Amino acid sequence: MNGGAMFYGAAIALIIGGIMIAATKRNLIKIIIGLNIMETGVNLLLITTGYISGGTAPIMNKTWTKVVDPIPQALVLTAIVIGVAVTAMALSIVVRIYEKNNSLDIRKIKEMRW
Amino acid sequence: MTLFYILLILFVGGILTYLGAKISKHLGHAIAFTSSTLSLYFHSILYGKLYGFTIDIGLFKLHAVAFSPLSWLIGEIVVVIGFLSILASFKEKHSDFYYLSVQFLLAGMLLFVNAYDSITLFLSLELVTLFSFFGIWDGRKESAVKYLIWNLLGAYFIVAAIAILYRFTGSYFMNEVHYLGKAQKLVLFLLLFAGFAVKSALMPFHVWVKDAYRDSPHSFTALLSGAVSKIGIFGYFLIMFYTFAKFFIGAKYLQLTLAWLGGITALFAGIYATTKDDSKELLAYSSISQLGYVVAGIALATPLSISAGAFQFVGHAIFETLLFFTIASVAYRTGTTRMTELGGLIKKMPVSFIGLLFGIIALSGIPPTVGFPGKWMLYESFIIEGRILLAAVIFTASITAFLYSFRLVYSIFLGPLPSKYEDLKEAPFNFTFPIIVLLIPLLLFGVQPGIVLYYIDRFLSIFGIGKIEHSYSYIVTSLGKFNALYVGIVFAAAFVFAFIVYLLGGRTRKVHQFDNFTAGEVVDESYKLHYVDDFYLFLEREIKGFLKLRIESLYDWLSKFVDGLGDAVRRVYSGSHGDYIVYLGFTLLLLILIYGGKLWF
Amino acid sequence: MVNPILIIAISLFGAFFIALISPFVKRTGKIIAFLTIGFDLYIGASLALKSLRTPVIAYTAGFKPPFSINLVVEPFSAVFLLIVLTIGFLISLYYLAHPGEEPEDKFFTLLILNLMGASGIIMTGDLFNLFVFFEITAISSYALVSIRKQKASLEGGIKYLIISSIGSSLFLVAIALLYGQTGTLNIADIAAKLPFINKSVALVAFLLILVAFFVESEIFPFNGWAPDAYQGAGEGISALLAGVISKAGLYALIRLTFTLLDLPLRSKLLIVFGIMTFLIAELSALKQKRVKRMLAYSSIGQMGLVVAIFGIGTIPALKAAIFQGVNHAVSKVALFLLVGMVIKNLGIYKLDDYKGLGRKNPLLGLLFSLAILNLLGFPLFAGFWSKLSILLSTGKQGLYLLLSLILTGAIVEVYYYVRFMKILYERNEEASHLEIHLLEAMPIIAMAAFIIIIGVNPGLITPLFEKASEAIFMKFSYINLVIGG
Amino acid sequence: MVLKIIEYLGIVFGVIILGLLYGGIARKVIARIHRRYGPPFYQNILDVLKLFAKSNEASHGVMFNLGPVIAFTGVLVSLFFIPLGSFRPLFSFEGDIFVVFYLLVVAPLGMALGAGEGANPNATIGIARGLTLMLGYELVFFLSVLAPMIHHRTASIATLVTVQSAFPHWNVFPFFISAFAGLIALHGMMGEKPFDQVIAPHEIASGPMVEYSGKFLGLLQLYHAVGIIVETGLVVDIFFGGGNWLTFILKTFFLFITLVIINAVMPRFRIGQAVKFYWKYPLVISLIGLLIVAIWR
Repeated sequence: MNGGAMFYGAAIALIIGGIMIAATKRNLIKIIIGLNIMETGVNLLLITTGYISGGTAPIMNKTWTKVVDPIPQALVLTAIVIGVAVTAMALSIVVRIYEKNNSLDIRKIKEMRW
Repeated sequence: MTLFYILLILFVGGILTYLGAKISKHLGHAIAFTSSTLSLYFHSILYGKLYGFTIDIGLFKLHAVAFSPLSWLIGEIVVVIGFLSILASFKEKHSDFYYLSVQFLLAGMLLFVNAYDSITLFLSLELVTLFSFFGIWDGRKESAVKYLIWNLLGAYFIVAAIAILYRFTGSYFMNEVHYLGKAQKLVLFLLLFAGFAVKSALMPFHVWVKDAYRDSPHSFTALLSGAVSKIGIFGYFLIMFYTFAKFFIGAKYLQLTLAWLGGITALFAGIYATTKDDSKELLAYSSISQLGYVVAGIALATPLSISAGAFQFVGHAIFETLLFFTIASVAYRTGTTRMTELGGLIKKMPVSFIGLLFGIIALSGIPPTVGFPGKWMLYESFIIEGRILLAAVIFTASITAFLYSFRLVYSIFLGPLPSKYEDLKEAPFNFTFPIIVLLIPLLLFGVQPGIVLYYIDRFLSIFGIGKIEHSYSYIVTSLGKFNALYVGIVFAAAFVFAFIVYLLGGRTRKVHQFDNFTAGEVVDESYKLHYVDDFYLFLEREIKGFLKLRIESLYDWLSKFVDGLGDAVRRVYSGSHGDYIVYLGFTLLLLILIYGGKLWF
Repeated sequence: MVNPILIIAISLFGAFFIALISPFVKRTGKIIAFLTIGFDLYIGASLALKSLRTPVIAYTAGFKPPFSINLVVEPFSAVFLLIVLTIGFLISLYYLAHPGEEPEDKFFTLLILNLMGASGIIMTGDLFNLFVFFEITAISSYALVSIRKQKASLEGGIKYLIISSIGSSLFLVAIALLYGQTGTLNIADIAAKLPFINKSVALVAFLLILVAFFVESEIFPFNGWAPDAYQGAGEGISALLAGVISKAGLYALIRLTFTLLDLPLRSKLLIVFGIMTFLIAELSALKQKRVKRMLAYSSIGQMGLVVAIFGIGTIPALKAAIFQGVNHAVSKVALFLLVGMVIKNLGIYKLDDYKGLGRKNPLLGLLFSLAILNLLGFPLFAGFWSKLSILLSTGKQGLYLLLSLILTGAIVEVYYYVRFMKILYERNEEASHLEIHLLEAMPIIAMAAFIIIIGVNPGLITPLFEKASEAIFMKFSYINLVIGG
Repeated sequence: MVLKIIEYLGIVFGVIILGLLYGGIARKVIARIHRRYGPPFYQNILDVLKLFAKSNEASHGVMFNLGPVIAFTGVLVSLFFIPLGSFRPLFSFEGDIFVVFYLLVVAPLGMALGAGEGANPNATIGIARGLTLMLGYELVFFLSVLAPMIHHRTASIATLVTVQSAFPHWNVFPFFISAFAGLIALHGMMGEKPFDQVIAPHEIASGPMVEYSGKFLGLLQLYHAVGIIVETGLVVDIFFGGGNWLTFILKTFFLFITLVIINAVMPRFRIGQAVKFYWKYPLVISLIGLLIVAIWR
């Protein structure tokens, strides 16, 4: 197989932890950090799927015998970029919220409900 | 294809009326008049023919065939009443859209009575619902909404049945139910029956009627009661003697249950009608009650009782429409339909009075009017079948008809004339014309019931139910005989005799309405001489407990419950992102556990 | 040769062209957006027409699938492409006369990107590519929702962002799992290899995908963001949410659950969650006091209904669901645009403030009524046929409970919409007169015309749905199409 | 034809005279029970003649005038459809008991319409009471009449009369329970005490008749007179075997006098009480009667 259970475990832990942070924290920045942690977990999971224990970087040279799958790495690169974009978007919204409310507490922006 | 062209005339006429009315009110009226006259003419010449059409709209094929003799009969009722209603409505104030909806409604009803497949049936049913909704909408919107909700409920029963029927038969035609189990047939039948029961206002689906009839435009109420309610009755005929004919003819207990439902409707609605202060509410309940007879008759499913039901519904179409037209003319002149505010109008509006008088005579089923033969056959068939209690219930219901119909004629036309109506004139021709026109069949079918019965015979023979013994003027059953012509002649002779006796007496003088016996008091306007409020108070007092028991309270509770449910349910959206994430996470975990659990353990 | 890539290329070009010239030429965004989306629509329509005869596949980087990213337009995606682009086009038409959200140029850039993302979701044949387009759509819609500097917009935007990014992460997890099993990202390829995928991985991936796109297609209980986003966003954006973004999410949901992971539990889950959404949303709409929020709940409810019907999974049901999806898109977009016109003129949000508006402004009232009656499924309107098809297909499968629940929800829906109509037509002397720009009303009039034409002759459009439903029903034809030929 | 018409006219006159005499005798009987002297038994005939001779009487309008005429028409029509014993079925074969039931309503309706236009609340209250009372007795009467009808499987009164032509075959013997209920109903139908709420002279000043005088009242008297024969005749035909002209008259007379005697010694129910009374006892009795028939068959 191409990866240890440790990586999978860590990835899942990161994902669940991130979601829990996002769910429980009240500070918007912390929520976004939670989302980022979750993204990191997902990325780790992606990488793990293509990882072969002891493999080298997928560079085409003469010595390649045991390389990791390159596609997940490409995917992760894209995912990281997307994650950054989402974070940027989130932060810009948060900035505006802060301008409006003078607070980062998400409980204070619970006007719309029911 | 004539039927198709009639529908086309009505649809195009409706749109043109709407557009024409934008230019000038009179142009709109002219177009509406033309299209309704044309549809009346073209439909009338279809008499005795087999007609229909099929059009392919891609998704479905729509078939309309006059497969039942009743199709033409009800269609004719529809176009006649539609024509009269449109004629009368010219004098009333309506939005431009009203004429469109009336013409579309007529088209929908014509399509319904000729619908040969369930898609056309449902389509036309929804058309009828929608455009009668718009007709009532022109009066008062709350009632229109109530009407719509109830009738959609009915339509949904029907569409559910259609969908299930389709599942089992694989066909959209209404005539194929052979290989269904008894229970399935029963359920489907009851679904369809409930759907049509809403349309024909059978209890317990009658609660929309009061509001809808009271608040719809007055000339439209005539159409609603006279024609739209017939849609439900036609539906009963359709399912009882066509789609589920074999099943229904054999299902004695079902027949009895439905007949009892009709009987109870007739009785309860009759009692409620006596307690109403508004003439249109009263007539609404009377309409429910009269249609109860129809249901009781056709549900019993003997040739005689079916004829009774069919005759009664023809009669109902005539006299109930007549009554609503007279109320329309009164309301047109006085601006109110509340009986407590009216009185003494006989002196001002004699034609309307005659209309109402004959209307109530027919309504209470007094011979020789169109109201009697149906009731007579109903009693005979009940007794022959041994349904004595049912006969008793129907009989009691018909006594309540005397009660409320007298209240109607008295409160509006008799009694003292309020001074504010001193300058009143008879309603314009647009109202009196329908009244006079409807008086003709009212009396003609009363003395010659055979005219209608021969038509019903064709229905009975085509659907293989049997036949009854009758001629143009008499009907014979195993119990007895009713010769309408003789009754009519004796009536006329007796009246002449009584009138001669009357002429033998001395001359009389006309006195003022306050010149009457008041035990010495000198009365004027300030005395309340018009006994109209709480007309049957002593009766109401005796049946207080019964009157309190209303199905409406159940429905109110139900609607409140749904409202509260809505309020409770929306609190799920708490507005907190944390909750939403928790919903998401927990549902995901739950799903994984449930389905993973199946896989892993 | 029309190439699906053109849609993406043109959109990107248009979007960045706006950004490029906006410092120099002000207020051209809406025109460029209109032209770009119009061109997209032209290409999309010709693609769709072509795909009805022979499906169109475009390869990138010169490799055949599964080794490269490919764009596939076959009847099912063609229908969704048409919906999305037509609605997008109409919205951009609407914005020609309607002021766009400030800053306008960025707004229109985002609008084009959003549509590009949505069309990408619909056309792509690659799982990760789908994720990318999905994120493009999502990020642009976060921005579009919160572009108004109002509390409500920001609140809606941030909630949408949080929930939706969790959803997309779940989707990415699913991609990772599937890739780990199959070593490929091509949808058709994975679908072909489904029998060889570990059962538990397939299950988990399936559930993750389901949840991820339930979030996007507003299915309860994953739709907490939806009412707030609808309410907070500008009216055109609400229309976009109802007509484009949720439809793209729906497409992905259906494509991935029908073609990619065709698990038997799909049917039950879609039906249960769909009908639950339908009922809960309709009930929630019952007590709303704000028009947009009411429409939002109704939109959610309709999405639930469509998903439930998709869940039945027979060809008639699929056809009915697509039809209903189209009707919902048309009606709801028309309603949101109308509300936008009212808000632009009068600045009113509450249901009660609409008193008498329809009576005073006949055109507005007429269009409102048409859209509502279509949505409620009355005859002479297209909605009648779709609702009838839904009921017939439900009955045909013997799902009586579903049938009765649909009818129950429909009654509730009728009630609150007719109440809204009643308010519109109530007698009110103080009702204001609206200045309706004809260009602004044009898209709505077009939709009304569509509603009535299809209502009178549904045969004009149903063959399209027929083909689409057959295409999605037979997943092997898709697999063969992409990797077989 | 002419002969036939003359014959019918003769019957009508005979019944009118007979009815008026019955009414007069009733007044005499009541007076004697009340320990009064009372008017002569032909007083009613004199009254009618006097009333018709009066002129310049108050009229409130067309319907007011026509009301008594319709009322009289109504009873006359019913008269023609009820066999006067086996004496003359007249048109009885042309319309059975259900026709008669409805024809019987015409007369009260006419009176009600006429009284209505009189614009006197007393009259209307009387009518409202009458109609309410109808809700009580009509059903009882209907149910009790059903018993012999169902047994003999006919609704034709003339046929009923023929099947019980001999003395011991009177329907009253097998159906005595139904007949009893029917008699109570008849009592209400005739408006005798305790069911005279319609007229109630001391409360509502003769009710519907309050505005009427002169020939109108005369017509109403005639209506009442014929009504006595019609209503009692109906019961006699159904339960007491009809009979030839003499026995028919005797039977109706004794039936009527019995009712009058009860009337003479009774107070008056409140209208609510009266209706409730009908719904309680006679209804149950008539139902029991029907049940017996059902079991017997």
